[in-house]
Order: sequence, then C-alpha cells, then structure tokens
Amino acid sequence: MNPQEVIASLLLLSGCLFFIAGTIGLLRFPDVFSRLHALTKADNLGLFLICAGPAMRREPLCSAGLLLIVWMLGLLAATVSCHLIARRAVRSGQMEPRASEPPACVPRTCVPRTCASRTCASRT
Amino acid sequence: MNDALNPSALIYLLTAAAVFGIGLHGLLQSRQILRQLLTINLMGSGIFLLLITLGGGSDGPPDPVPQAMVLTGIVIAVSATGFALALLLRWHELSDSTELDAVADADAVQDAHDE
Amino acid sequence: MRAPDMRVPDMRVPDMIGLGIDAVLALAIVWLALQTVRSRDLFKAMLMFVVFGLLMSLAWARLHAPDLALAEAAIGAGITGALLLVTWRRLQADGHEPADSEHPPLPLWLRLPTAGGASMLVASIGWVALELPATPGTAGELAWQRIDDIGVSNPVTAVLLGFRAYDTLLEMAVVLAAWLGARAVAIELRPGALPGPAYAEVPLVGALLSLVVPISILVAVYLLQAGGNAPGGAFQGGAVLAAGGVLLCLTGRLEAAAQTSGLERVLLVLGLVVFSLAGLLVMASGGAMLALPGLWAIYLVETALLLSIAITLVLLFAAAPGLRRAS
Amino acid sequence: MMSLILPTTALLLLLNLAVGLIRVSRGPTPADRMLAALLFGTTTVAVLLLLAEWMALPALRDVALLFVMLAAIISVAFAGMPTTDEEEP
Repeated sequence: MNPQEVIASLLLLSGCLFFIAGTIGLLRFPDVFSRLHALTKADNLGLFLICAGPAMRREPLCSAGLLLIVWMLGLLAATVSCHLIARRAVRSGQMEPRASEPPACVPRTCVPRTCASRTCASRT
Repeated sequence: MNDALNPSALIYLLTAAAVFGIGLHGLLQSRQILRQLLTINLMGSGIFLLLITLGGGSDGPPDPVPQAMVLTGIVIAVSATGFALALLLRWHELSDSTELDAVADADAVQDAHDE
Repeated sequence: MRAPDMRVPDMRVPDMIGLGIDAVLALAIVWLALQTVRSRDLFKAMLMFVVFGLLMSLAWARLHAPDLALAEAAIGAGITGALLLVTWRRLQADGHEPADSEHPPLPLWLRLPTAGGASMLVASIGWVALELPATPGTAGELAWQRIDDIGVSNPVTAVLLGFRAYDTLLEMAVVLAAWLGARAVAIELRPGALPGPAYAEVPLVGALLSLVVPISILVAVYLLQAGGNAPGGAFQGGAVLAAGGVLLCLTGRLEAAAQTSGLERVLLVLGLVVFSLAGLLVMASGGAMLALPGLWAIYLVETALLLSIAITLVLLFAAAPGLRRAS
Repeated sequence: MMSLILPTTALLLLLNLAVGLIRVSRGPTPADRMLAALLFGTTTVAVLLLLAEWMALPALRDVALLFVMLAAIISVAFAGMPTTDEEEP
C-alpha cells in the first residue's frame, strides 16, 4: 500500500460521498429548481473526484487526459441540461415572479412555488 | 458449459428472462402504438442479454460471435424503431389516432381517403 | 478483449462485491422494465426506457462486452431516447395528447398468466441451453483460433467483417430498407424544422454544439481506427456520428428537406456498394466472396459502412427524405 | 487495497442510483423525472470509470466518454417538448 493508493482511495470515497449528497438533495428538496441546484453541483464534484482517483495512480499521461476530458464534457452536459430543464420549467409556470418577494429572505420563503401551491392547484 | 456456470451469469440469465417476459406481457396488454414499440424493444433487449449471457457464461474469453450478432441487432432495432415511428406518424395523420383498433380505425382511414 | 480477471490474493471479497454489483444492476433493470410497461404516464414510460438503456450498457460492461456497451451508449443514450421524445412532440404538435387509451386494461387473471408463462418460457430455454453439453468447436472458438488470418485483433470486428461478412452486408441493407420505408410513408410530412421552440436565442446551445459536434466526429474516427485491435468499429462510430447529426436536427441547425440531395444518395448507398464491390472483386481474383484481402480493405469497407450508417440513422430520425441547413 | 475500494465504490454508486430511481418514479412534474435521469447519466459515467479500472477493461473509459458526450441530447430533446402536461404559462 503506497501513498498514491491511499490518496486515490480517499478521493474515490469522498467522490462517492458527494454523489450520495446529490441524491439526498434530489429526494428531499421541495421543488425542481433546488433539486437541480443540488444535483448538478454535487454530482459534478463527485465525478471530478472519481476521475481524479484513477488518474492519480495512472502512469501514461493520455489516460489521465481522457479522464480530464470526460469530466469537462460532463460539466458541459450538466450545465446545458440544467439550463434547459430549468428554462422549460420556468416557461411552464412552475416559478412565481420574484419581484414581490423581499430581497433578503430566508430560503424557505423565497424558494420557487412548490407543487402544492399553484402548479397543481390550477390543473385540477 | 453447465459446470462453469458462475452466479453472475445466472443473475443475468434470470434478468434476461424477466425482461423478455415483462416486455411480452406489456405488448399483450397495451393498445397504444408508442408503448407497444417500447415493449418490443424491451423484448429485444431481453433476447440480447440472453445471447450474450449464454455466450460468455463459461470461463475463458468471451465468445465474439454472439457479440457481433447483438451489435448488428442493436443497430437494426433502432432502425426498425425509427421506421415504426414514421409509420406511427403517418397513421396518426390518417386516422387521428395513436392506437390500433381494427374496425374503427379502418373506417377512419377510409374516410381520409374519401375526402 | 480477453477477460482478465483480477489475480490478487484477496480475490474472494472483490468477487463477492462484484456479485453484489450484478445483483443491484439486475434488480434495477427488471424494475425499470416493469415501470416502462406499467406506468400510466407515457412520458414516464419513455424516460424509464431511456434509463433502462443506460443500465443495459453497464450490464454489457459487466459481461465483458465493451463493444456492446459502446453501441448501447451511443444508440440507447443518444438516438433512441431522442427519437421517442421527438415522436411524442410531433404527435402533440398535431394537437393530439397521446394519453393512454380509455380501454380498460386486461383483467388480472389474464395478465398474470401471460407474464408468468412468458418468463417461464424464456427461463426454461435458458436452462436448457445451459444444460447442453459444451461441444468443442463452436463458432466463437473457431473465430478465436483463426483470428490471425483476418489481421485484426478485435474478435468482434473480425467476426463482423471476416467470418460473417454476409450478415454485416445484409444488416446494412436492412438499415437502408428501414429508411426507404420511412421515406415512403413520411413523404407527405411537412418539411422544415421540428415543431418546438427555436434555439437561436438560447445562449448555451451554441456552445454545446460547437464542442459536441466536432468531438463526435473525432470520436467516430477514433472508434473506427481503434476497432481493429480494441473495442470499437464501424457500427459504434456510425452511431456516434449519427448522434451528432441528431443533435444538429434537434437544435434546428438542420431541417427536413423535401428531396434527397445527391450527396445524401451517395452516402446512403456507399456502404453497400463498397462492401459488395470489394467482395465481388475478391471473388473475381479467385478468392471466396466477401473474404476481404487485408487490413486496408477492412478499413475501407468500415469507413464506407460508418458513413452510410450515420447518414441513414440521422435521416431516419428526421423521418424525412433529406436534410438541409436551416435558413 | 484498490481491488477492494474500486468495486465497493461502484457498488455504493449503484445503490445510490437505485435510490434515485424513486425520483423518476415519483415525479411529480416531467422536469423532475428528467433531472433524475440526468443524475443517472453522471452516476453511470462514474460507475463505468470505476469498472474500467477494476475489470481492467480500458475500453469502458471510451464508453464513459460517449455517455458524457451524448448526455445533453436527451435534455435538448426534452426541452423542446411542449408544456401541456403542466399548466399554461
């Protein structure tokens, strides 16, 4: 067991931790936008750590380069997907305009409307 | 081959059987064309899984012949799905329906031609 | 390609964890298949099917079939999902909500036996196949023995283009026939962009396209080149290239045209023509038909196949006779 | 040690993914299902990278590359869908 392996293992396990955090956010957060927020950030950090783990102990540089490309493309895909999903959700009226909200508010009151309020109410 | 059956091959064998069964079950009970296409694709995936599991169930190098067959199968499945979806769009244009219901829809197509 | 097992002293525990991975994967796959069939919401069913494709690709990886994982990744994650969602979008654009039918579902006493019987049928076939005595000299073993004759070290490519080239040729013909059929029925569809929002004003989409489309071309060429001695090849490369084209169609950069252009015609038949010509020329010079005479011939045929598969899949996706640049 | 850590992490990620299936199943809006599918894309890529290392199949890294490259396609297809499932804006 050399120090490289220890570092790689730590990176992998902490990456796993971020993925789990993302999933908890996905399950527990109240609406689309906060779920997107939790998921895209935590998962991409997790992906970075999981890419970095094997890259640590890899001799040839090109393999580490491939891992880097995978991570960067993952960032791009997550950014664009998050933007498009949020955009469509806003268009479909899942978020109230925020003009009436006070600027400095606790998150619980200024988060976008959840399904309990307008979105589902008007469907019925 | 039977003595070399490892547990993970058994797992995937059962998965293949279950996926095929679920697909067949869904095909029999759904009337909507889009959903029928999904179930047919599920059945195809079950068959692919079965082929590969049987080819690679023993120890040693994986058998390339089923892999090549499944590779062509995957490409053909997506082409057939694309063709079927084009048919579905046409059917929808003619009959204004996304289901296959023999008598009523034949009338609808007849009406569309008469116009 | 030869499955190298981990030969480490603590082999038992990783193997058991591997078994756990297989079990979780298998359960998730079966659950997704069930959800695809059972969910009332059709959009949910389609999404479940897309996720099913993702997990199938992991299953191929676990079964030591990276060639299949590549194809499933390009087709399952890219093309099939987009195809399904876009068809749904077209149906909705025609003012039809493709909801589930009003017909009552079949009664339970009819459904359970069909499902159970179907599973038992397949399971028994599998068991019988497993109980068969291993006969020496299966096609796969012969392929492994004679792989040096072909000149490529990836056995799947060797089978596709060396030992079973007829299959590959006919497969190309089937894909072309699927497009011809789609063209015949879709000929009266309106040409033009897909129904839906214009992406011109979305800032990130341009950046996405300017990176992903060139990379998809690069990766397609890489997979073609790697196909000789590592997983990859014409099918996987063609699927990746097609996925890039599908992305261009989805974002409105390419739209359906009413006519097939000359270039498209050439590309569509290129695979069939080059493959058949190569096979016939070999026969004329005394060899067996379709026995390609070397590595260069395999790469030539594969390049033609890649281009044909890519253009055919994109045209199938667009359900159109041809494509043109958006004005 | 790595031969133990790699499959363990892969197993944890797969379990994580299985838990995430609940969100695809629950919804409630199509956007929720879609973003859960997004999670699966990223997690699958991570699992593939781990499997590539553990099973010594470097080709699986190419599969991971394909996944991240094409992950956006399904989102783009989804974003173009009309929003009649929910309410009018």
